[in-house]
Amino acid sequence: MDALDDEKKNTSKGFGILFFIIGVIMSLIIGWIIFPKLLYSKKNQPIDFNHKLHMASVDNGCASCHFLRKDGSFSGSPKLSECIGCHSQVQGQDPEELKFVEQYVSKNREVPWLIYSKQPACVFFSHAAHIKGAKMDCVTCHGYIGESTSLKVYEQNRISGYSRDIWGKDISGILKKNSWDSMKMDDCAVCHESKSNKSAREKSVQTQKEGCFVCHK
Amino acid sequence: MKVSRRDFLSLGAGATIGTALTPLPWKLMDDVSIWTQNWAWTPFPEDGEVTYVTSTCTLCPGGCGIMVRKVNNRAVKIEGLKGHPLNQGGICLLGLSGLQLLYDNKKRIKTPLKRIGKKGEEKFEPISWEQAISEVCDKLSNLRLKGESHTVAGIVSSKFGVLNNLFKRFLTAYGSPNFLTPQSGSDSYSTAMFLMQGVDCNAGFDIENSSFILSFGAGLIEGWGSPVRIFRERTNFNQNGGKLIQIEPRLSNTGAKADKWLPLKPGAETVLALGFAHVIIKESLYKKDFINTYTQGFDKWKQTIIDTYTPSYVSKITGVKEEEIISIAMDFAKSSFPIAICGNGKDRTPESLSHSMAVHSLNGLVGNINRKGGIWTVPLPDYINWQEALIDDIAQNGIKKERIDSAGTKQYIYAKSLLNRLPEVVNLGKNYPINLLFISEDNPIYTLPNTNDVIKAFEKIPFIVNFTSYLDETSVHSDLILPNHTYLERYEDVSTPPYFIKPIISMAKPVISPIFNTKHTGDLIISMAKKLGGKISESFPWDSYNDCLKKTLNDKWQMLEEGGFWVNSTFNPSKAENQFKTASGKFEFLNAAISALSPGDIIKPEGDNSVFPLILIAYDSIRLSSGFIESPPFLIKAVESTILKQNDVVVEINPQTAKNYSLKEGDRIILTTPKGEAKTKVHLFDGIMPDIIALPKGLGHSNKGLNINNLMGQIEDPSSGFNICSGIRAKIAKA
Amino acid sequence: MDSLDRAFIPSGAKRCSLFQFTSFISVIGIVFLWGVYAMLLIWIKGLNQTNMNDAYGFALWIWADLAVIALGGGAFFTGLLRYVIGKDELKNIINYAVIIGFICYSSALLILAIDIGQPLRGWFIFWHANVHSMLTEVAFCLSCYFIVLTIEYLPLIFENPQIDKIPFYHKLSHNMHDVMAIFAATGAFLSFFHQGSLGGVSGVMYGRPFAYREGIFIWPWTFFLFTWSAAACGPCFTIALTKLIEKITKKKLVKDNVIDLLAKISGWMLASYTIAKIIDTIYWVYSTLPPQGHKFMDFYSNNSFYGLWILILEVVIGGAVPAFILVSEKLRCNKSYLTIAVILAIIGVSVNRWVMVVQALAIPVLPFESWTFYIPSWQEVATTILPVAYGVILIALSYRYLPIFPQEKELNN
Amino acid sequence: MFPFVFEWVWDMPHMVFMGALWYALSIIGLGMTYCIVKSVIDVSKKETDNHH
Amino acid sequence: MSEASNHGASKMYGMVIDLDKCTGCGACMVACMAENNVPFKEDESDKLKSITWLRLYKLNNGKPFPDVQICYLPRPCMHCGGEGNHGHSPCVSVCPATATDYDLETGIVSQIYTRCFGCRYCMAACPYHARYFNWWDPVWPEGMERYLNPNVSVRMRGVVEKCSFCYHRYQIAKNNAYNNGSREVLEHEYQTACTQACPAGSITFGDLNNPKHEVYKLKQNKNAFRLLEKLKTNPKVYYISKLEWVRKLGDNYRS
Repeated sequence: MDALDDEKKNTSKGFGILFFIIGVIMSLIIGWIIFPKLLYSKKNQPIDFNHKLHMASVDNGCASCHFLRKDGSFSGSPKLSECIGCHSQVQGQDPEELKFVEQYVSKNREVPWLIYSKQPACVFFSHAAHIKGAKMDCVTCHGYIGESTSLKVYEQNRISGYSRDIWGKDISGILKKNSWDSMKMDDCAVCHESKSNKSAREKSVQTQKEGCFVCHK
Repeated sequence: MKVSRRDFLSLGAGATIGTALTPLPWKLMDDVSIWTQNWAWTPFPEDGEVTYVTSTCTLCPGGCGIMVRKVNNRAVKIEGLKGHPLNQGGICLLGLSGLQLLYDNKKRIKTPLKRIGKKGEEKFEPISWEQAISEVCDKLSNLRLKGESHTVAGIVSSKFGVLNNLFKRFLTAYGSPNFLTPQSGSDSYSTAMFLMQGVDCNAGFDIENSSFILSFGAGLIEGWGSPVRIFRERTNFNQNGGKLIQIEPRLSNTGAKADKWLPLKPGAETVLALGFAHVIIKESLYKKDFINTYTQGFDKWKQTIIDTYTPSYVSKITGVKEEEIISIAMDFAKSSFPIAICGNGKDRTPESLSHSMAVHSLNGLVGNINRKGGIWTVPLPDYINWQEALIDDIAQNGIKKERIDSAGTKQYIYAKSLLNRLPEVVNLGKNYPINLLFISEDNPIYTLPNTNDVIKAFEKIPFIVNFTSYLDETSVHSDLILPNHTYLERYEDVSTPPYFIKPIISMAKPVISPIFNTKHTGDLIISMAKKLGGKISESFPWDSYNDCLKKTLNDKWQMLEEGGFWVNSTFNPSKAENQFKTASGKFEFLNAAISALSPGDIIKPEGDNSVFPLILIAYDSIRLSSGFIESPPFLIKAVESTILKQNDVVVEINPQTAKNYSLKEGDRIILTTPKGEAKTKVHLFDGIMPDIIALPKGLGHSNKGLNINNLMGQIEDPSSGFNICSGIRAKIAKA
Repeated sequence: MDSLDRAFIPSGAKRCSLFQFTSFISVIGIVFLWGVYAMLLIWIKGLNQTNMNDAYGFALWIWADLAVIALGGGAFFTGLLRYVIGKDELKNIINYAVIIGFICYSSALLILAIDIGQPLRGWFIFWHANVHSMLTEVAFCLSCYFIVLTIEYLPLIFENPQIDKIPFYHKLSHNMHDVMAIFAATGAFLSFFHQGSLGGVSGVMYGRPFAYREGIFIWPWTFFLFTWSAAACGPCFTIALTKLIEKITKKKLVKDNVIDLLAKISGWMLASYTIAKIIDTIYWVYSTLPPQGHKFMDFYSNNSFYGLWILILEVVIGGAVPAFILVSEKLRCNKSYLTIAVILAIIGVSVNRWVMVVQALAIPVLPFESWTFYIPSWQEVATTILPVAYGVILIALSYRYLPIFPQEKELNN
Repeated sequence: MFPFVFEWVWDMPHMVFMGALWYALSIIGLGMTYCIVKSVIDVSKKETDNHH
Repeated sequence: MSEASNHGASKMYGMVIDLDKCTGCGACMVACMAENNVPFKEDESDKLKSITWLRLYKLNNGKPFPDVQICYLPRPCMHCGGEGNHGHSPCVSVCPATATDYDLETGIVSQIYTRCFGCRYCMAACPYHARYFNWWDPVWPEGMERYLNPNVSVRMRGVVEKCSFCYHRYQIAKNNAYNNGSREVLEHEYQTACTQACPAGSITFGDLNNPKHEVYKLKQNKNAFRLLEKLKTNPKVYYISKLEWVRKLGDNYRS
């Protein structure tokens, strides 16, 4: 047995490195290409909503439908009651609208929109503080959704349940071109650090940044 | 080419290094930890628009205003209604837990149920509303045809309110006198006031403005009266420098918060009250101008007091030291606005008439009646002004019959209803049998003493129809369960709660639409009446309960619908002289009616004291709901571990007594009374008199602890017929 | 099979038969599997499987953790003496000390992984580290030192006759030996800090007057006392286990002079530690406690279990007595006395860890609370025994297949 | 643990603590790298020796 | 640890609980549980494993019948500021994963459940037993998950939780303040659930640094004390009792 081993050692000497390289390449392919594909499930929105079309017909931009309620809380995606004003009957030729009227309006069912920017239950996010307090634009965090004519596919992490837009398109979690490419805690921290943001004073004893309870609940 | 083990090793090494250079392990590690933050089996409540609905809590007679926070269509939290005259934004723990009663899929009854198993077996089949109603109506019609309409009885939780009056009206129009309601301490107090002041009224206590409270066991912060209001007023009373003396065998929370806790032997309250009266008269500390001008029968009464209730005698009977009797009596009489209050914890059980009257005489002695800081006569609710029910011949025959409980007969002249007598009457087959029993929002199998007898009686009644939202002790013994909406899903009027000083009506409103296939009991009564036809139907000229409620409340409807309550805030008791409607027009310490009552100074607990050397008393705790509503999980969670340990109830015992039995904290014992036996543990407590042991009321549902009614019997007050039992003889042995 | 087994046994070493060996391993293996079962239960169902509660957040496991780390202190201290200070004789016991250390530290890590409520988030302690927390320091130093121990253990594995045949491992083993002093020094540094920070864990809890100690800079006195006691008692554990394995194998494996040297050093360490501990206690009683509104006897009365006896057991019986024996040359040369001394020292340090962790939590701080007592659940016991079984198996395997004791051949021929 | 993590602060405790940690880790890492690299070189040297 | 030089000027939320008013009814406990999604199990009689952010203690003067006296003491998290109010509370600095923190703007000790990995060091360090561990999965009986409050996240098994002074109400109040263009949260806008519910009005909540707030005045009451003051935890919950034995007991003053 020992002798056998020694023999092999000599004959397969050159292959050792080859196998090593094969191992590296295989795992790189799995890790960088196959794994991300497997990790996310893809879902289409129940209705392919055309933001651009609607933007043209409202006066108040995004806030026409995604508004702050009286108590300052954010209304999120519109409820059926807000759409029904125009869409109680089919308006045009669009099959998506037809679907909306037939399946939701006439059955009085709320549309189960998939929220790209849905934060987990542990997060408190004040739209009022950002829109009114910091006078920020919707685009800064949400990008140019308002100019889209079609809703992109909703991708969901199969393990964590997060929308892919939270962690970011980039699987390494490092590359970020636009401010809206990801919405992790670190992305919030870009502003919520004492140095770059005056209103975010050193409130946390531990991190000398904004306190935990500012964004956590 | 042969692949060797080494090559595999190389491949593995390469793969390991390669994998470390990809996001795979790191992202997985991160995602898995995020997974632990969002476990699917941990519920994450949906967010949405927040709205508030104002309503009234009807979980106890207190009638507090509540504000229910909703998120979209979910009720999320109950809070006290700010500005409500009773609770001023405060709320008790039962009120706070209401949503656990609303959203209890397990205990709530989701659809009409018909019994298919044996009684108590919890075997039911769901039936349709049509079937349910026609089954009841068929039974009712048959009984009427046989001329047995009086053998129908109805138990409802209270005599006030539109629903309960609809019930009463239904029974009357149908032809039964047997409208039964449970009694409470306020009934004894009202009766005492009726006898002494001649007014049929509610008693009101202006606690906040009084200066000295002499409480004979009233659980001011155990849930007595309208609990939150009393809590708040006690605080203000305390802050104003008021002095509270709590007289009871066991140190309750009220006792703990009192300026003095005065332990006395159970059943000796009347004697002690009269002992105080003795001192006040002897020391000439009574309000002479009031006595001289506004009272009658004082001299004769005084003589008995002076002769009999000397401090030494009273001390012997009550166990209270003579000097304490004297000093407390003097402090009481010297105080500017002293009130004497009798009670029994939450006051769900009445006191004897002699007790109530003895205590009320103390109030008479100090003349603290119908003025600030005193006892007020508050008018009974008067907003239900329906035309008399139409009575046909059969009904006429029926309602002429003697009530099954004999209330209002010569023997029980002052009683309007004696629900406590029902089990005995049924078991002994006295009067006549009950063929059909309605129960609405009550749980007599749980709340009446001597549970075994109650169950026996209920098993004898051939048909029980229960209007309730919950599967409880009584509903499992019912033949037909007609699920009512819960209080958060329905309209209901709530009239002046016990001991409040101003007439008030509050309104419970549907906070959310009914979540199960339930119907308002009021609607059912109306539809049953319609179905029975004839004069019965004509007696109910309303489309629905809501219609009836609206028409009844008339001009107050809108105010109640919007604001949640109506209060006569300017109400003040008129000058005392106008308030006494006795024959003499005065406050009567003694009159013919009073003299005719059988005396009952000392209440002896049931049982032979050679066999049962101890006395078991039942106590109330604000942390437990002891009425028909079962304590929801939050309440059970809030109960101390010295009261409930796992599923065992813990009995409180004085360390000295425990020593006699060589018992240590937590020891298991067997507790026996003439009525039953139970296994419990002991808790050594210095706040209880030696030779007395105590168990809480309100446990025993869902196998949590023990229903003390299993061990308790009844003591009938000879004067009123009320069950005035608050203790029973007992013995214990190490288990 | 037998021939294969023999090929792996170091040359010249006599070992029991494979059957005997596998039978032994199987018996221990059952205990091991029992522990693994309990561990899985805890991981799947959560910490409700234990008898810990909100008063006893730290219990048997944390004690076991602290105790095994203290006892595993033999590895760092022997390493320090051997590689840094240059006590060359100790090379004859250092291998065994390293294995014991490796077992203790891997056990500690395993117990920690069972002990935390969210094992899958355990890495947060590194990633989101709070550098002010003693536990962070513990986690970092513990993990790093575990790496060091692995590095120290590896060359030993490479010395297995079969692995040694592969040139790469042969070389690697050789090269690692060359730089071992650096690793050992790093290890000593790390170990010093985490032994200390384990002491710091209880010492910094200023809300717990029983555990709290003053100190210098950020380190409470317990920081130094823990390191000191680990350095003193760790070698005792090494000696005890050496005696035990000699007893089991019925062979002499380490020369007396080596043991004697280690015992002597331990003795002096233990003696000085005991004095320091006594001073610390006195200082605590007279200076730290009174301003906090406490009296010494508050912690030793009003309960049915923790009395003064435990302090006497720790300081006198588990400290002064073994220190005296070990310091005295005459006594420590007597085999029975030596055995008694090392066992007492082990008990002493274990009791110390128990007191600082579990007793500290049993004592009510709010005057209206009462003492709390706790009895571990079988799952806790099983998972605490698990490392013992694991250690026995690893020692058995190592002893059988690796040349742990350099003097074995010499002493048994 | 790393300067880009939210909890990181550029202050003394972090410098000292993390400094020591990274210092120890680098010693361990460098030491092991040295050993492995040297062993690889040693082995290939020996093997080359063998072949020639 | 940063030097909190500006903490003196910022808010410092705290509570004053008047024990003479407190009746021990437990409404505060339940209000807290209802507001903060505190779970419950079948058996909650083992109080060492029962989560109640605010716990009611029953104190007694230790005397025998009939001289025994009882006083109830509600105990939320004390939100200790530590010596000098620099945020060196017993629990904050010990947390290895920075899951608990001291906020210098409000003086509130936060607990982030998703960060916590359940080492329980903070529980060992807290002398008040104000911290609770989720030994079990939080599971509500079927149907009851419908009453859960979306403003407070539900805690998963294996993490520590504690009273947050209903911080989510501050978040909501602040959000509303932003919406209205104003920036100050008024005293009545931010009140804890227990304060709101207390039928006896014994709990007062507000900014201890703000002379306009009720608590500022109340904490100066001559009968005011804090639990275990001698340990220098610097709690933000004050108690008032006219009973000397209660004050002694609370302050760990053993004569």
